[in-house]
Amino acid sequence: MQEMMKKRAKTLLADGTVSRVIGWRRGEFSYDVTPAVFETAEEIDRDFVFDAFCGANVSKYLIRESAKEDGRILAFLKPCDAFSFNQLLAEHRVRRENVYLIGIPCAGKADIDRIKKAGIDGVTGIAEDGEDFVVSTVYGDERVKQADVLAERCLACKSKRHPVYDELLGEEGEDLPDDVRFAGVAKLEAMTAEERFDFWRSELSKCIRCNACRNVCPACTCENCVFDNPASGISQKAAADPFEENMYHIIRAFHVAGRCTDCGECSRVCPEHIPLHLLNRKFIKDIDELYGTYRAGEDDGTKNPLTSYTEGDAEASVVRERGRA
Amino acid sequence: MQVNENETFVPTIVAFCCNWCSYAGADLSGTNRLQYPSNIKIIRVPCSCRVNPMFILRAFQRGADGVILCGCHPGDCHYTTGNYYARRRMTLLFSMLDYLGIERGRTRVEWVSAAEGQKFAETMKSFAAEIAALGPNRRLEDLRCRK
Amino acid sequence: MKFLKRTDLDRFLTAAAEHRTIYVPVDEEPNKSAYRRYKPGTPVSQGLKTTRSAKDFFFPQTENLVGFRIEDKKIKILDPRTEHEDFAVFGVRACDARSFGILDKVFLSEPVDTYYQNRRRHGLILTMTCRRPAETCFCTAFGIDPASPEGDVVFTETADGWYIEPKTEGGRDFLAPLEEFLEERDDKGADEAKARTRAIMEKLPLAGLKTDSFGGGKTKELFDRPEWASLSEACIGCGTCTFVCPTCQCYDIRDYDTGREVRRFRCWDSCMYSDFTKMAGGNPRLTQKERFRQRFMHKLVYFPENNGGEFGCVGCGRCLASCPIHMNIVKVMKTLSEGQDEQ
Amino acid sequence: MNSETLIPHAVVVEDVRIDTPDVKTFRVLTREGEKPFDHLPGQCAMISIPGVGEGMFSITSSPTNRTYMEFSIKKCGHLTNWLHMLEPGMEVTVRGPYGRPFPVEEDLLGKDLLFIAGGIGLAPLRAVINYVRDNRENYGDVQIIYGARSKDDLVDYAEILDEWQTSPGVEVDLTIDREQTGWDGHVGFVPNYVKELNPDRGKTVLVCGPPIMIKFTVAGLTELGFAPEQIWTTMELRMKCGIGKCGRCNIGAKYVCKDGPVFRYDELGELPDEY
Repeated sequence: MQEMMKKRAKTLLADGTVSRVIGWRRGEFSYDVTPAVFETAEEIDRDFVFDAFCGANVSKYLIRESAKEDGRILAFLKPCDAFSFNQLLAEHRVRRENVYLIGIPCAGKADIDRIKKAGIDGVTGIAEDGEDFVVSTVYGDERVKQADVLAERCLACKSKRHPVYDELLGEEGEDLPDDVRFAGVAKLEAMTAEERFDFWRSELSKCIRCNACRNVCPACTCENCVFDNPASGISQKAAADPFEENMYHIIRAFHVAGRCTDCGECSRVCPEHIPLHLLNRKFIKDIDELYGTYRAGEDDGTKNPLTSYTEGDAEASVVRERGRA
Repeated sequence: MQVNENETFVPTIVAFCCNWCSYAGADLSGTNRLQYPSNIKIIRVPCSCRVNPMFILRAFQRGADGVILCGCHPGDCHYTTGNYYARRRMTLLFSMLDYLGIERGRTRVEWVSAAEGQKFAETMKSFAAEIAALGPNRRLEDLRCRK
Repeated sequence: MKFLKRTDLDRFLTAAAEHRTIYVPVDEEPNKSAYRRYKPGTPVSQGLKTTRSAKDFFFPQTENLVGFRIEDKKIKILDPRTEHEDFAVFGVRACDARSFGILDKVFLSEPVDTYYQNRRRHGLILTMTCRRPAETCFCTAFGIDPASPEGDVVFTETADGWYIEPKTEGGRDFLAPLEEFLEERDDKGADEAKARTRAIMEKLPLAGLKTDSFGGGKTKELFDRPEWASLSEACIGCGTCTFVCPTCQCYDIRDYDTGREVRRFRCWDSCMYSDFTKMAGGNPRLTQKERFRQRFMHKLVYFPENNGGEFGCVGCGRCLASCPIHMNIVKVMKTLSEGQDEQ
Repeated sequence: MNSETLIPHAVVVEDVRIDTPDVKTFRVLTREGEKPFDHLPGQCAMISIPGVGEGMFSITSSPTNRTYMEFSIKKCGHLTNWLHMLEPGMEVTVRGPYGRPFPVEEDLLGKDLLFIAGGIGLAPLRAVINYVRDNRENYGDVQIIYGARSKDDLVDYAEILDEWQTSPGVEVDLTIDREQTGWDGHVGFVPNYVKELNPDRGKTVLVCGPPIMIKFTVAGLTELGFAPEQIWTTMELRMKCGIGKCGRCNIGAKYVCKDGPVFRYDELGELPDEY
């Protein structure tokens, strides 16, 4: 796939269809790839990489890149990224005419933290070998099943289909059932309030308020974030009190409710490994159950659930009446 | 939260009331000399949909033990549709608070028209009793503000 | 040399905890640990590094500086400081141990930061050699020897325990009541363990990282380098690198009104944030490029310039592991050094 | 000041003077009625209103004034809006003094001095001007070129007319940006006015004002033949601690709060252009 992508990128650069390419630049130990803009075929030959570690969602960068008066930019989008892009498009945050989209298939991305969790450290390189990864380390080679170290978001993948693209490389995939995706939320819902409270307290108390989850989120695109407003009385960079941890995470998730495409970037970037997707997915699940299935980033004419209503909507008391402990 | 002389718990309750219906309803219950608990702090807002989720959280931060949002009955909004949006927002927010393990009874939405002074007083009485039974807000409080 | 058997660690720490509070790294999940207060039986992490650095012990993320209460229209000033309890941090690696020296240069230079000093005076550092350095480690680039860390007491780890060497008066006092848990062994095992660590360091992917393009007085050469634009293009402007960094020490001062009093607290800040230098009249660092450059120029040029050539990085590799987009000081150093060679 | 430098002291606002539509001068004293602390001209102090915030302001009264301390503050942001609501008798907190002062007892001794100020930029220079006037025998001729947007925006206008212009050996040249009824003085921007006045090349220059005015004025002075070593200026960047630790006010390796705010222009030339 990487070679196909490089070839196509160079062709589109050469024929002037695009002036730049956004992709991933190789790093020091194979897993530390960085999103990057390439302008020449030489750069692409030297540094362009696409492998199981290219998980970063590049759609948010397209806000900045598509605003430039510098021709079109080629972006390779995984299905996740395409949903995010489409949502940004619906919100008029990207200029479609300045972007050339190639949809690329995705079999799931590896999570280096899970590889390390499996007890593998001192990683110097990772190669794909059939169903496995062969991880070379300073302490010798290790072999691990790819499926065992996929990112959580990939194990709970919602769709292998691209809702938007100019061309596709490889086969188009299909939507996947939602039950896996909502299993984590359902498990929490089945707990008692005390258990849920303890669970979230232990998770959210790890938060260091680095704001990575907010800054990486392709739905968080406000020019000025409410948490950066000194007059709001919220310290945007200090978890000064447990209340602020709750407040930050509730409001962060709420502000993207109905717009979150569940790309999972928030959980991927969290240095403390807080399962932030469980907050976003709770909103998605509630919206689906209360207001009908809605998929942000889909072009199916459904209205954003938080900017629409029906007269027969459930009353807020539905939360009490749902009959859980 | 307050504790009175007998050390019984007197909750602090914040009621966001829309200007056109519920605030007038509260007024009416006052002019009709209907009793409702004095520990309810009413905050007048132009419309129930003015209340953003942060208002609810900030009320808890600042010492509320329960927060209730009152607005016009669905279909009667002064701005036609504001309360429909508010209903969705609050439903999702309350569900999230529940999901985080915060007691469900601490939040409520009630529709109170300008003519429903009686309903206002009764709603407040029942909400205050429910919060009193729940005890002080400990799961969504800001320790720095604890009295 | 004194030796503590692995099987005796719990008894050793339990006894030590009677004299002062002990903090140990504890696994939150495999390969992810955090410092926790030691209680008898607390399982000590075998991992290399905690996710957050150990700077929290001396420079916590938030800290009350002063309080104000308005009484009869007069401002009453409340000093919240209390004498800090005695404590010791166990299992600090060589990189973090060095970071305290770097923080000292900032906080203990005149005018002394008494909040930091108070904690520093009451804290002992029990350091441990690294048996399994990670691929992200590059402390040797900054002259740090992970087989011979600084600290009050050095624990040289072997398969069955630790050789223990007090390095300071405080370290000797700490060990005095704990002698009964230690046995005498010859130094051979310690020397072997150290040699093994050093040999691993040489094999690490970042071994040989060069610092000679950096240091005091290099502002002119490095500040206007065109590479800053491409290095910073993917930076999302979060504070992850800064908050996990053991040497980042920038802070913000804010007021919080609790309803009864105003608490003025300081909290970690990040030069990566867009409002870090924002004033009513404008912002000298308008784009992420300037903010990004500031972070690395500070560690690699400005800090050494003001502190006798010492770099403001200890090579712990935390930022390499946690950056959402995997841009980090190593890539910055390599890119700028390469560019230098070409010039 | 003691080493507990982040803990401020409460002071009483004794007097509030309205200088211009957006500048007020606040006179502060300790509760005992004394000057809060001693300082040198050009140094700053942190003023705060608890619950609102803290900010660095230059001390505009002269060190030779032993009875009170003054700050001239322009309303331009969150904290300054609040400060402008202060009334006599209210309290604020201060801590300081911070920073490197103008070298009044070193480099400036015996020199002819040229002060160039724009708008609120007069604030830090006022301390030096009055210091020099009070130690007149130690300095040569004094020339003050001061400009503002309009006549109403000239800070300390009364003091300029009544005291500075009548001082022996002090020349004051005022200018405003645009024509205004009731103004028969010079009209034009400060940098141009400086060139028109063509001051003597031997003077030592102290310049302060908005960054853009400083840049153009210094360019003009260089054109006239002034060397960067003759020019002193003050910088302003966001500050939180005031003691070189919070890490945000640096220009290159220099911290404005600690190594500045006063810089000689050739020193600034050594620093990266990030201010």
